[in-house]
Amino acid sequence: MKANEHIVLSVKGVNKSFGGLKALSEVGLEVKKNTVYGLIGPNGAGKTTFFNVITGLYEPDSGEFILNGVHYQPTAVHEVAKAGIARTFQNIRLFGHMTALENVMVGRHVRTKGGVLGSIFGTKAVREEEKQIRERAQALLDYVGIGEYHDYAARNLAYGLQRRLEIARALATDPKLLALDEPAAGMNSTEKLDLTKLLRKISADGVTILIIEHDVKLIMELCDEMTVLDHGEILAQGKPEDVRKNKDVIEAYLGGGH
Amino acid sequence: MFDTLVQTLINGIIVGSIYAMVALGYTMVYGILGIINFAHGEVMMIGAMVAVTVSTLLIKAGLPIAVVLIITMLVAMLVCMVVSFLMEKIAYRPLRNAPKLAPLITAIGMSFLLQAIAMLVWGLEHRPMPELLPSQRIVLFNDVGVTMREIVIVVLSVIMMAGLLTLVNKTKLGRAMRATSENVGVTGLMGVNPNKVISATFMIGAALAAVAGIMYALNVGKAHFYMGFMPGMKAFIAAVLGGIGNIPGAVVGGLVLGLAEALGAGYISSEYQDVFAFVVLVVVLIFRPSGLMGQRTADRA
Amino acid sequence: MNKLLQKMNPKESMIGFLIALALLMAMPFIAKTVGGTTWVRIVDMALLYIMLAMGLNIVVGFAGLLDLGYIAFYAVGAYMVALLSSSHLSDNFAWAHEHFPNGLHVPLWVIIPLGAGLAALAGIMLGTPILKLRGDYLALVTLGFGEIIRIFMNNLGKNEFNLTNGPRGINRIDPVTIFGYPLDRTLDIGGLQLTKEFLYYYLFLVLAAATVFVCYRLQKSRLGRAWMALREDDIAAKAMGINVRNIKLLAFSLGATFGGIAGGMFASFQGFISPESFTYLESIVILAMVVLGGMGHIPGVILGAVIMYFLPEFLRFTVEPIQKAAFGKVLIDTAILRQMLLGLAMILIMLYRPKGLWPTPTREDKKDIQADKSTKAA
Amino acid sequence: MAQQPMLSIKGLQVAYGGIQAVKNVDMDVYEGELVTLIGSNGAGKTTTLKAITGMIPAKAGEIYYRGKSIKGTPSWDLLAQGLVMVPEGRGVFARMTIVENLQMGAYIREDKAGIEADIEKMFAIFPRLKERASQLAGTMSGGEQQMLAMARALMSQPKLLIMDEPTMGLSPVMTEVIFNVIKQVSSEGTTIILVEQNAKLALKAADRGYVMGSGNIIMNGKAADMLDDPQVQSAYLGE
Amino acid sequence: KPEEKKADAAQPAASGDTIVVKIGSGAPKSGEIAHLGKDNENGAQLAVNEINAKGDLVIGGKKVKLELVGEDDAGDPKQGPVVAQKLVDAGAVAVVGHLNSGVSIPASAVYAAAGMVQVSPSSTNPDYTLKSTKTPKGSVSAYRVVATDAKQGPSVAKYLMEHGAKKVVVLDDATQYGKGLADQVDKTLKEGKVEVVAREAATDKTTDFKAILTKIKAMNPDYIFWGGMDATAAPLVKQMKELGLTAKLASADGACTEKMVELAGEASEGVVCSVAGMPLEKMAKGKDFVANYEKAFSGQKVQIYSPFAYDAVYAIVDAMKKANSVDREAIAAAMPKVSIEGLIGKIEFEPTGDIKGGAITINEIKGKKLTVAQIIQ
Ligand SMILES: Nc1ncnc2c1ncn2[C@@H]1O[C@H](COP(=O)(O)OP(=O)(O)OP(=O)(O)O)[C@@H](O)[C@H]1O
Ligand SMILES: Nc1ncnc2c1ncn2[C@@H]1O[C@H](COP(=O)(O)OP(=O)(O)OP(=O)(O)O)[C@@H](O)[C@H]1O
Ligand SMILES: [Mg+2]
Ligand SMILES: [Mg+2]
Repeated sequence: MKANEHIVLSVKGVNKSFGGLKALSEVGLEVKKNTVYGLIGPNGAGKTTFFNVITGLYEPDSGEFILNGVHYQPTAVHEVAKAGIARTFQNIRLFGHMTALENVMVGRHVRTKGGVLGSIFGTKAVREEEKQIRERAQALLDYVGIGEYHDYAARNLAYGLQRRLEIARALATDPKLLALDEPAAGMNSTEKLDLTKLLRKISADGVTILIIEHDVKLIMELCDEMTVLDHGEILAQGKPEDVRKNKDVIEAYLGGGH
Repeated sequence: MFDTLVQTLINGIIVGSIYAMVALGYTMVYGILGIINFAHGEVMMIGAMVAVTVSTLLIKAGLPIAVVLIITMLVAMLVCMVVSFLMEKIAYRPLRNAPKLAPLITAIGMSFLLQAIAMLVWGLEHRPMPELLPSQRIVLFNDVGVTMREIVIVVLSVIMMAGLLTLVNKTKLGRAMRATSENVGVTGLMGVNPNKVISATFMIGAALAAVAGIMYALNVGKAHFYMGFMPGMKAFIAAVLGGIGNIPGAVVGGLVLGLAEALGAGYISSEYQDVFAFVVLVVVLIFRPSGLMGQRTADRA
Repeated sequence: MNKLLQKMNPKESMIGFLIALALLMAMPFIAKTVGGTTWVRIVDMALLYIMLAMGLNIVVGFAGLLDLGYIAFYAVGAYMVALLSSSHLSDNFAWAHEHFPNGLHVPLWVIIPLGAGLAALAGIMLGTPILKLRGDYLALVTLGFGEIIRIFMNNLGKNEFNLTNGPRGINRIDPVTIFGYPLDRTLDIGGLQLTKEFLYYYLFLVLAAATVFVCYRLQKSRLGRAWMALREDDIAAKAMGINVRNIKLLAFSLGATFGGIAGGMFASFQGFISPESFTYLESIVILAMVVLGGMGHIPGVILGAVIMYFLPEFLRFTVEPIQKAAFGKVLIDTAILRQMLLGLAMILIMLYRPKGLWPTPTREDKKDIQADKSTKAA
Repeated sequence: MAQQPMLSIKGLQVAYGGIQAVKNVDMDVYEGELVTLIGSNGAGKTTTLKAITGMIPAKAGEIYYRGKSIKGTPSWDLLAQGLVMVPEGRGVFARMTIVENLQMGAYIREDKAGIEADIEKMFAIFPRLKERASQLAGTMSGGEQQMLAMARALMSQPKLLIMDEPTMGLSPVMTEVIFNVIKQVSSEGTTIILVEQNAKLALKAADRGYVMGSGNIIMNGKAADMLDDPQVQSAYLGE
Repeated sequence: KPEEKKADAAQPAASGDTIVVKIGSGAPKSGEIAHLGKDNENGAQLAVNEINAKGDLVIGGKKVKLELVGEDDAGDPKQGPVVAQKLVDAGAVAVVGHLNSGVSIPASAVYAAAGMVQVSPSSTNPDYTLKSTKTPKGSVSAYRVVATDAKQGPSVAKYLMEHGAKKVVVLDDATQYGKGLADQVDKTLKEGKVEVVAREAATDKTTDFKAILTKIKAMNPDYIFWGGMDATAAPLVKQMKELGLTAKLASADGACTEKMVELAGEASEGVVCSVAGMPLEKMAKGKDFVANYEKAFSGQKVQIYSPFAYDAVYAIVDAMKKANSVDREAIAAAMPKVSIEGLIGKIEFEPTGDIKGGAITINEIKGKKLTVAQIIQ
């Protein structure tokens, strides 16, 4: 179908409950190629849960998932990553004792194939690949603007820098869809502006972005489309300007300040 | 036939109760610090050794058995608490923020050390444990029986568990323990001195180990510097089987283990008794990766 | 090996390497002159333990999977060699007797790969059912696996089906033969008598060096990084597209491989094996080697293995004389004091070097230099 | 203000191994004030707070609380003196229920009735917590956890409340809620040190502000003035 | 050259007209059975002390002062060869040891290579002698003064048959020692048409036998044979009583000890057990031995094998005398000629290295005393 061609991610009727609590009910959305798609909503609305579901971390009770026109069942997390969804985590999950560079190099794992024997005997192919991994990783660090921290242990980077590193690591997997869970949390307004610039650049370079964020200013500027969740249900969906006018959204999420 | 089955089950429960007693201490310390206190079995051994010495003396002194038993228990508990307190202070506390395996190694070092000390103090031979509890057979029905001693063991293990449960879930100290187990730093921010809490945990664990040690020694009628090894290991299995860090789990684990061994040895083959223990463990863990009662704390990605 | 040295001191790598090589070649002679043939033997065994520590280091140090049953693979390797190069099978099994009336005596070239393969298989067998288990649950199950293997070897000695000869163990295992030359025969090079202990030393040296080399290469490879990632945060690792299951199995089987080879060598070096040699305490000792040395850091682990194996032997030679010298008589029984000091040593090393004697160089030091740079830049 | 400061920091330095995270911090906080500390990522704010609450040792400098030095005093002794911190990243007790978390906050208090009352009070401020009273804290959303951490700290009836990025990850409405609580607590007389990335809101709420950059205090003054300070605006308000 | 060095080492250190001759002793002095290991070393030490005290030992015209070099093998097969090598390097001319067959066997290769005699006081595994290697000069190197399983087992079995054994249960502790014995008992009983109603095994660490015993009870045997040590036999017999089993416990030298009585108390009444050799009190030196032992090593009691270790030393010394030399190979060559009246009876060796004939004493525990029930020649 023609329409599907420029739809990267299409999700329908996702349900997920924890014991009694219904964290997601009938949630669905479509992310178009080369767009930035926003996912917002009050705390506990189910945003992160949604991420965990589409990336295979939580098994959904039901739901239909299509990535680049092909159906997939988000069961094995690494399969999803291979299929092309890379994510960052709300409470940062870096490989703390590895250097920034190594963190990003791990990101290349899924796109490379050096095997046991190759590595042991250091075949040309493997050495070549290793070189490329290293260069690509360093390039990505520079790309997100933390190049000079390449040999810091990840856990020793300040919060904001760790967030950027997580993005670089995700990009290293050559994702078709980059899913960011509150990337701007813990940054001040100026830093948020820089982040916005970075995300624009990433988007411009052809990576589709799905982003959870509480900073209204940032999200409204950045997103082409968005979904508002509340208590696991879709409260509103559409263009930012429409969403921000939506009564329910203002009442449940934006508050008086906006 | 039926008698045999019942008797076998009873045997299983008795052995299981002893495993449970030891496992309780294991699980507590693990629950709080997340370290496998391999020296726990040795603490239990010390308890038994002390008991042998003390009770032998007191009996010579001609005190009534009941009195002897009580004094013995108190002394043994006291010694073990001191040992355990020092152990934590010296070998574990400095490693709070060290890599996870560091305390594991010090624990092993500790058990070597404690064994050696026991060798020096009590010699290398097996020491007979005076009969502080009557071990005449009480016939329940046709061919099924138990001894007073065994009844006491089972009852004690239940009491211990109940006591610990109330302590951990109902008391302030218990809450502090659970908090410490999650985040020492933040617990400090709550006005709790984590060091005190941890010391307390170790000492309670030690007291339990002492009782377990005495009961174990009474049950086999002897004590020996190496006696801590096997029950220590079995207790470790029991604790994990039930979901390590989980108190009722330790008891359930102990009982399941005891029964598995008894039934295995009784009905399949005694040579593979220990194999059954581990097979049960593996099977359980394959279906419940965090033990029979271990609650899976949601990993919030 | 030389790569390793280069890494350790890039400047005079070549010279360093040559010196080290010379030292390693001369080692048994030094050992002999210092402490007699006993020490040559001890050095031989130390080499085996280096192999074991290397193998376990892949599982525990690299992949962060706590394995308390590692000795099982050592046992598998040992028993395989014992069966393949002794008369046991043909003594006990008609079919074997028909084909190999005087026992099958398989050469080294077949044994090593076989032992490796078999152990690797065992590794996968262990790994598969317990992939889901975490941390200490895993630890205990591996421990159980080790014990189960031992118990079976102890009990599969019944007359009906005498595979392992039970607790009596298997005796008269062939020495390793290289180009038809059995290593237990003293080699005479122009009057220089190289006894069994010497010959095995060089064989073990080669194997250990190979092991170290392989580990080093793996650690620096894409797989090594995947293991590290797994160790740090398995969820994030999955999210990065790492197939955690495969990477775990790989760690187990590779680790097992080294264990298996070492076991095989042990069997033919000793000439006799019995289940007693494969108790859970052995696994613990090997783990201690890895941790005390410096988990995940190859030179550290080597150091750990050497120290953990030498210390008790060293004490055996020193404790008594020193006591005699100090107090004129033996105050504390030597054996007891030995165990005491061993325990103390383990505790103290950990207290003073929680990351191990020679841990992976921490990034902080580097970072500091960096920090200065960046501040200057700013 | 003539009276002596409640908390006074002089030449504070903190290092992680070789890394000097805090190079030189001087700071005074007076009874009843709401002081905010802003600064870019990695400036050393969290480190400073940790040093004050004795969670990490100070390398050099002095920290006085109500006149006497508390440098190196462990956090549990400080709480008894009314000094409490809501740590960065919440630090709720994941395997305990919300109520148990709150009770932990009141650990040193003995007045059962009072504690009960305060718990109800917290439920009133954060209704979401009441809904989830017996849910394990670990399974709550980021925002919910933040509310809990805040409520837990208040349970100990602090004199000096230190907060490290309390609105991190909170929705706009929730952020407003939190700030209202902060203002309310402050108006009830509790002294507050607030580290906040949302500099605009923070400065609006605060009496005075300090700005931190790469380990040093690079500016301080009346919050109102800072809001209009072009330097601050460009560096932290993103205008 | 290594070979020569060994030879030098073997040359005893001369001091005036008396020479010091080293005899090695290898036994586990740490680990679970350290008490038995220490006991063996004590036995050997006692013999050495006596001989030195007498001071009438003259070899090759020189007065000889013996020195015992005791090493700890921890009962660990891996340490066997190391200890052996150390004793060889230390210049011992012969060795008393080791305790466990599992250690004696790998060690024997080292002793043999050094042309040295090894006399084990307690290794009962037949392979130890049968599959042993010879010295360079072709003499047997591996000897033992303890009866192999093949001798002791049947004797007990026969005794049981003579004493009304109809149904017997045979248990062992899955060690070389225990299983070896039990297998022999099992075999002999079956040959004697006695019904072996169960053949089971526990471990040497087992302390709770109730599971097995409960099963056994249903079979109501009249004897239970235990192939294992006193440390396990004691709880076993106690639990038999507690479960109300009427069967008698039978065992071998491992459980035929004072310790057994001490540990099992009342329950030990009626236990039947065998010891290789004549009963101590029947022997000339027997009574003194126990006394001297407790005098020499205050606080320690005779465990099991110290008399054997004691005799092993005398056997070695006898070989020295017969060879009139303290050279290793010479001693090895003279071993077959050894013939002494030891603590445990007459000591002479088969060509294999096993002890000749030798009596087996069957004891029964009566009134907390080991009392001789029968002596089987
Ligand atoms: N593993 C879990 N077990 C039980 N409940 C859970 C679990 N994970 C999430 N929840 C519940 O599901 C709801 C949605 O959580 P989620 O983390 O998706 O919210 P969110 O939209 O990400 O909120 P925030 O913006 O604060 O991060 C919350 O009420 C939370 O308590
Ligand atoms: N445990 C640690 N080990 C080494 N360096 C650390 C550690 N924690 C923080 N640092 C470093 O100290 C500096 C200050 O960190 P800190 O967390 O105090 O900054 P911050 O102002 O709180 O930043 P943010 O606003 O992101 O929380 C940073 O450069 C950080 O890299
Ligand atoms: Mg979220
Ligand atoms: Mg901070």
